[in-house]
Amino acid sequence: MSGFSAVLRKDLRLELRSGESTLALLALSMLVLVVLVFALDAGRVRSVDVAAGALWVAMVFAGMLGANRALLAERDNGAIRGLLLSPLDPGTLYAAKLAAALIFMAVAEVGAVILMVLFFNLEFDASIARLAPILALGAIGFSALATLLSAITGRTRGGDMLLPILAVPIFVPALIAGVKASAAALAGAPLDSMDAWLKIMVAFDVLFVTAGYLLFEHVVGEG
Amino acid sequence: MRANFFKMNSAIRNGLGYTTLALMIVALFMVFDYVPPEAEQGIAQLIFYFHVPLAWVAFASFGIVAIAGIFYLWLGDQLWDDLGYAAAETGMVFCTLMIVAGSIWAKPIWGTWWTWDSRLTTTFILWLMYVGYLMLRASADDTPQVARFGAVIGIVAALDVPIVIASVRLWRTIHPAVLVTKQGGHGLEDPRMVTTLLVCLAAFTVFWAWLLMLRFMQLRTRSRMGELAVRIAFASAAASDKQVMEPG
Amino acid sequence: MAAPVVEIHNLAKTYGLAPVLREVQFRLMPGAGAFVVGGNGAGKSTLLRILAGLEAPSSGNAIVFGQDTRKLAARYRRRIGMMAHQSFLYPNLTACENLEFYAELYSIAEPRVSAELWLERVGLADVANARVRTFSRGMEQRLSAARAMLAEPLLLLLDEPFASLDHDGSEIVASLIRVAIERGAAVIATAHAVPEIEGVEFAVYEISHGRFASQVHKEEVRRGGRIRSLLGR
Amino acid sequence: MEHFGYLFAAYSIIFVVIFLYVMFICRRQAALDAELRTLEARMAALTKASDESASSQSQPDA
Repeated sequence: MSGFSAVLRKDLRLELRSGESTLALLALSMLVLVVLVFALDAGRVRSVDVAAGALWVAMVFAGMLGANRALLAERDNGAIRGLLLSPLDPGTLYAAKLAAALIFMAVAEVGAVILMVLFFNLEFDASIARLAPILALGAIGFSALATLLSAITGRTRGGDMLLPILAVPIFVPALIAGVKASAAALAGAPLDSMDAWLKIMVAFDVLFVTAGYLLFEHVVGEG
Repeated sequence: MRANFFKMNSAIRNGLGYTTLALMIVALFMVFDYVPPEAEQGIAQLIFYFHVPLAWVAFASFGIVAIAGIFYLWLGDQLWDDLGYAAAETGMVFCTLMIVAGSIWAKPIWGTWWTWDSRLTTTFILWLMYVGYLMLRASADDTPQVARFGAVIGIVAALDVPIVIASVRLWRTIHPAVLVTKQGGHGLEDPRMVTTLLVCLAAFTVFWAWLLMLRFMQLRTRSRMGELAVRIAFASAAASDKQVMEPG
Repeated sequence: MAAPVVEIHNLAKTYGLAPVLREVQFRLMPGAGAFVVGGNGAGKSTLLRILAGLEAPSSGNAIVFGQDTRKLAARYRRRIGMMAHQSFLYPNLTACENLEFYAELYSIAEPRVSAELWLERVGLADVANARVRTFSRGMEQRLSAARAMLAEPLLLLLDEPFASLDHDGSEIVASLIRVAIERGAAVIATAHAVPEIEGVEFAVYEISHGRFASQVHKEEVRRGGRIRSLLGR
Repeated sequence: MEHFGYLFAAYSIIFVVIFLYVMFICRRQAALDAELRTLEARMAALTKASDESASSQSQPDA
């Protein structure tokens, strides 16, 4: 476990020092929301579905950026080889990188939610609090998937463009569930009324965290 | 051993080719002449007899991509990577055709080229996943790890299929049905329809197996030629050593 | 007779169509040192990366601590220290933070203490809190040496350890190598020229066009003017 | 018979696309054959080179 905390603390320290990726994530999610407000002219109408949709679009794009940065720290000076050579096993490395991506995404999500409430004339009330577990489940699933895929796209030509093309279709089920659950929560429905959606999100998370943990060693090594 | 492996394979491949030809002719005859058109939808419903086999073949191919991926990661033999790549490519051809045929059939019956019907949506998401797989294959073809990357993507995509089906069905039932989605497929009244469907299924399965083998053996050849090129490189390096040691 | 630390049987490696290593036979006992001398692109770095388990050979196999390098378990990786052309260090972390991070990865008891100790050993104590980004190539090389030897490894893979080191730096790294060998570690280093390390007997191998010449006598190498007197005497 | 156009379109597209795919495979086959020829040429050059060096050893030039 010491390996996990070492890598995570190192990533957080690097992030706090440069701070560029969290700011970039926040800026990106804000921009996506602004674009959607103008595109859907949602300023006037109090539409919950539009707000939930916009929130998740912002999350997916911010998450993509966050995941791409997950292995960026290791690209300088071949640091990834330092990790592969060390007794740290790839699964723990994956877990640490996933945790880091999750933290970045959480920050972006909080920012996006606040902006969503402002941009879409909603209230800071209980419904927003109910969003938290849904967004958490979404963030876990997306980070698990994107961290695994960014280890692949990070090392192929034109990979950065490939990450969304690979990640979004696979993420679709969690996206549908997330948007539907968020819309219901914003419309005041209690959490247990949408357990079907939540079950799908939990299944997605469990599946892709384990798949990522097991498959990471195959994509990160040079071999 | 390699020689007859190749001879045996091309015998199988040609055998598949001829069976495909025969079965396909029978299938076409049955669809256009033997089977009674479905009462309500008229002859447009006949597209169904190719639509369902295309779907079955596409799903089967993507299953093979995942299985081949697992074997490649486990055994590391290039054979599995070639199989996975060939299955993904052929699977994509049939998956694309299935969507196209589906939407051509939807136009006369449901009045629109595309509806977010649960089956069509699921297939479309699957189609997007494997577009990603093939784009990765194309852009990473020179990196040595492309086989491992392909295997992982193949496995991850296959793992996602059940969740896609579940979420789309849930989403689809809640989504207000734009049109009456009477899918012609279930409840075939006339036994002749069932036999026609079975023949079409057989014809397409053999057709797919033939195409898969065609492409698979081509990729096998490409891989073996790669190995040969490496051996030649070694031989020429050894030859140049001899020149260095005692110039001829 | 102790088991050899490294055994290589007929190893070959190609990148695409270029054969980088061919018919490599090699054995290294604990407490022994070997220098692999050869021009650029002769395959020296590839050999070290294979021994470190970072790359798989195309054919043949490399055995380290009795394990095939394709599947090195964590407890064997712990005994390997490597210096490569790249330093494996994080530019935005300070020298001390870098060493502390690697100390934790190798689960060393007192990471901070051992980091500071090693910084002194490589003469970087005064820049402990400077970011590696601000380091000169030589300083980074010294820190990389500290990182490689931090966990007292039993096998040291050093790819041109003396590159871009000034006189003091070379002397420090040379003494660290001597200490490691006295501690019973095996050392394989690559270089363009064989440095003279006092009190340590090195076997010297030449590698050309990917082929490993069998052991080369030091005198031969010396005659070839390839002995770079390290210590300036 | 009003839907015949759709039926015809669906079936013809299926066969046309599969036909194009088979053509694609044949084109790739041609590329493979070309590569095979270059490999054979290099192999031939190699064996010739080693024959020469072998023959020169057996009877040194007069």
